[in-house]
Amino acid sequence: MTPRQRRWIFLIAGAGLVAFYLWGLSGLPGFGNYPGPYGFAILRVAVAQTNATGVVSAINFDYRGFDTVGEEFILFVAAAGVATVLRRLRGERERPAVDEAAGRDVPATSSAVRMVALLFTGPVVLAGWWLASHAQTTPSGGFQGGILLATAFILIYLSGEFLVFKRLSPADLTDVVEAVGAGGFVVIGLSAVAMGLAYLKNFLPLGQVPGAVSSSGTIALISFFVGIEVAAAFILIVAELLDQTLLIRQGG
Amino acid sequence: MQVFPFVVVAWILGVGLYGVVTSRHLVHQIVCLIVVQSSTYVLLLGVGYVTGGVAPYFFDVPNHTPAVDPVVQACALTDVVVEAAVTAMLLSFAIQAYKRFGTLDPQELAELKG
Amino acid sequence: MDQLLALVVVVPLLVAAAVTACGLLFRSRRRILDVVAILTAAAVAVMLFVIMIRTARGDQVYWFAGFRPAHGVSVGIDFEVQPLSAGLACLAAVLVTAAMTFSWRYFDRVATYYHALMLTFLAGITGFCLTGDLFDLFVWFELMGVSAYALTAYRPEERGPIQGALNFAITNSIGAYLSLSGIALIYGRTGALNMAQIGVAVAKHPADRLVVVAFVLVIAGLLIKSAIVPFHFWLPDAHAVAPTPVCVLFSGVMVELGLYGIARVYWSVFGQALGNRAAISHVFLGLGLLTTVTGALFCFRERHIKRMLAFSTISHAGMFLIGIALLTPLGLAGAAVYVIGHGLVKAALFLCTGIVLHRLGSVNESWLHGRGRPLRVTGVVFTLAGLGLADLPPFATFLGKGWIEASAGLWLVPVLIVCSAVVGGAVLRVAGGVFYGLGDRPSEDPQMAREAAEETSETTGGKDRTPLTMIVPPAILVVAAIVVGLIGPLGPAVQAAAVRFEDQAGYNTTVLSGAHVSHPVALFAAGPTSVTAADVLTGLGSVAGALILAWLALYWRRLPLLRAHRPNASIAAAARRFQSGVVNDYVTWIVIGLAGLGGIFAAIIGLPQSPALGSSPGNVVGC
Amino acid sequence: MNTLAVQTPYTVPTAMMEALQITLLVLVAAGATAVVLIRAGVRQVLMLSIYGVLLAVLFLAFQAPDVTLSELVVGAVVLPVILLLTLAKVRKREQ
Repeated sequence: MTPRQRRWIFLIAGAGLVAFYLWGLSGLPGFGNYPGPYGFAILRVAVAQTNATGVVSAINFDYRGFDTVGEEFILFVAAAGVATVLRRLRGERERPAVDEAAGRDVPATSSAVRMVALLFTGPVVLAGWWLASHAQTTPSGGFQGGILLATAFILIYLSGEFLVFKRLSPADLTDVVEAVGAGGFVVIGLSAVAMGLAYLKNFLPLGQVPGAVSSSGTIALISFFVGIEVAAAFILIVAELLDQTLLIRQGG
Repeated sequence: MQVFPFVVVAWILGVGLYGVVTSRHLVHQIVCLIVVQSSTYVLLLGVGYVTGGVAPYFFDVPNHTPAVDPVVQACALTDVVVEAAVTAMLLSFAIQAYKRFGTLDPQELAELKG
Repeated sequence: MDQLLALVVVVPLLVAAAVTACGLLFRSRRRILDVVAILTAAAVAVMLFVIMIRTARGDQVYWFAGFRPAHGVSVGIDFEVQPLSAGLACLAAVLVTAAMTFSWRYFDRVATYYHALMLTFLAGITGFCLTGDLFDLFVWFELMGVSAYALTAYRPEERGPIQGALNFAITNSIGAYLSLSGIALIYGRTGALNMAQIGVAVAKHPADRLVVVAFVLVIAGLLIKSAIVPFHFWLPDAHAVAPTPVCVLFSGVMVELGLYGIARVYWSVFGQALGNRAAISHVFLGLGLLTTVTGALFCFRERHIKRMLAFSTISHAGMFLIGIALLTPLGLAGAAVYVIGHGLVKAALFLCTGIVLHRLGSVNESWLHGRGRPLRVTGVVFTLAGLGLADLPPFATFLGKGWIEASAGLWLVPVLIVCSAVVGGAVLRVAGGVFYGLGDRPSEDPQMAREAAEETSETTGGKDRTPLTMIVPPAILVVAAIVVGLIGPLGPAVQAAAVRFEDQAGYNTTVLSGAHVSHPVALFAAGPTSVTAADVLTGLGSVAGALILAWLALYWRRLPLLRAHRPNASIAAAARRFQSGVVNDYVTWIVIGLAGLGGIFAAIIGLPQSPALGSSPGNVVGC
Repeated sequence: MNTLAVQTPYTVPTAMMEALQITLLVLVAAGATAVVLIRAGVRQVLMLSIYGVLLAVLFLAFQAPDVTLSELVVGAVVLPVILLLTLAKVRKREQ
């Protein structure tokens, strides 16, 4: 197909598909009329059963925790895949430092940006940490916390300190941290199996005060490991892509 | 308002697919794929919305306040992770494709590959 | 509660994480990783086999985190395991074991990630097969997909793998998002993600437009994964370039998983609600026929051996779909056994191709002509596997195909036999030409040569002999395909399992109330599974056809009638036109296919107006 | 069950909420169109970032603060950053 033909064929077929989709969508109960019962059933029991005031986290790490296991490993595989595809091949070497001085590798950053980025790094790390450890109380959790932690590293990069970035996250170590995060989640689930309970059963005693950090049994623990995994995975991905900007082919 | 959010969902899906089909640059195509996926977030959160409901957090509101469906929100979170993962992987393919082929046009990639 | 059900997914995941964590320690001691990974896959295979035997007595349900459903409402995630689902996952685990054993001497530098990716791929497959929750199905589907994309691009230093992986990832991601849209749509109506619960909820009313659209969208991703025409274009691009051990899994189980997903979703969720069985059966039979014929034609033309095997997989995917689409227990049982036989045989063919690539450095049939003579054992295994692919008794393929034909009725049988013969003929032509030097040296088709030249050896060194770790797995797989076909009580057992798979009411009861259903209701009478003389004759007929076609293909230039004829020319032009390698085209085909399928479904199911809100006729667009 | 029995600090009048949601939905639809129509390059990535923010605000109006937070970090920061890194790599070789 030539691009022209393709566009016209798509406009016809795509209109058909979208019309078909709309036809089905118009059979929904209408916006704002969610019929239940799944969500309402969980809303009724979640706070009492898990002591978590953030029901979304209770679902992610408890009711549908098994989905989250899969989700973490999707991220794990993505990091592994990026590392596999972008691994240094024969005939590629790192660009000599001389070029770096010429400002061709690391995009030149103005000092204002560097200042702002550095100033933000501390609060972002704190915020990430807080989010990862308060999954069961407020809109937060391991995923958001972890990704914010990773953002802190991106900020360090923005501040122009690429070498600091590399020192902070040597790929091998990040790999280990990531695997520990993903594996830790699995192990928490397996501990329940070892006790003769169903996989991922929340086996820790619930606290007295709903909403406190240690009040919801395994939820806080799982959220913590998810945070580690997510942060490490994203740092790994960004680091691999950054590495690429420093790579040239031999003789090229 | 009954169907409008879903019309937007279908529009985003159609526009995203249009972008994927007509794109002549892999990075552009990957961004269009992100748009296709974003239609699923809006759909998920749209079907779980309850008029007048609060967010499903009971930190500072009483326990049985009517709230929107938390399940679709958990699903949307998973979906966001999937998006990030798939995009990262596709971009690494694109970089490698550029190194091997010297172009990012899908049409030329196919011709160069033989 | 059988903890094995959770372990078969969790153990490979844990080992994948552990292997990565210990990657630093074992960098110089790769063998330790190899052994751990192979043992893990083998252990998973054994566990799944045990589960399969146990579930023969009754389905097993596992509720994660211990949340059982109350009053028909499920708040957690469940695994619902039947012999067919456990069996398919078990086949996957066996093939992963074989592929990783084969890789023992195959790659020069296996980074630690290879093992981790293979194991997450296996975990994704297992979770996909066993789950009873629609969103969980999507999660494992994505894990399987993401691992597969990474494995396809495992040799990024070459052009083919990168381009194949891009086409694969983009088309399949779109499919996954469409499936997710379908899941969200049905959730918006029923407020449930558990398959049984959705099934109960939608069956209360006759199917309306939402149910139809949700069904088409959910199976969209699965149709793309299972390479049903016209959603198949990505497959040859990806299967031809992925590392050979990975191809084993792609052709052997990944395509079949898509079909399993369609069957699962149909019989556990939408079947009762959609009704109209005859029309639905015909739609899928049509798709299956189109796929079978297209795959067979392209397969016969191909001279790049891995691409040829990829097209043969498409052709077989069509036959499996026909078996499923008959909607009879016998057809489904036939498809199940055919999948097992095909998986084992096709894996052996790919592994033998891997040996050829390792020893001779090419997969171009024309170039290889006669050069495979020193590879005697490989040649024998390849030929046997080729005969198995042409449904020679007593291979399991013969058994499964025979049941599909017995259930299909007369008008389908000739097509199935001819397609089997064409596909088998292509493989036997390769066997005869490459390993025995039969026939005339084929002329070089320049385009084929270019494609095949892309494929360079995946190994260096040690090319003067075939390592035992390479030749033993395919040999065992071929023997296994024969053994499965010889198991006496297989017929009634598989058909009983198929009856249970199709019993939606029984499935619902098992999941939602935990009761054991001892007497499933067969919607169609069970058919006879004993092998008759006529079956054997049909099987032998297709083998004979394959042999004749192979002989013709090898010697056609000596025949006066065919000398001036260039049968390849027209197909080659069509191939270049359709199989363009441009992902934009493939996505366009997906959109065309879905719009068409949607139109057909909208037309055949005479639907009453939906009782829902926001559905005045004015809102119905373009139906 | 849709009527509000309890007044909370977060209660917004339904009509106002609806107006907000419609506005945001229109913006999101326009944003998606813009992302697709702008051809590849830094501008498209910036537009994607804006689109991410729009989606995040829409999710807030859909009462999904959790998804808002994720979409904000992923859609508006992480994805644009890795896209920009890719573009940097690709453009450098083009020179």
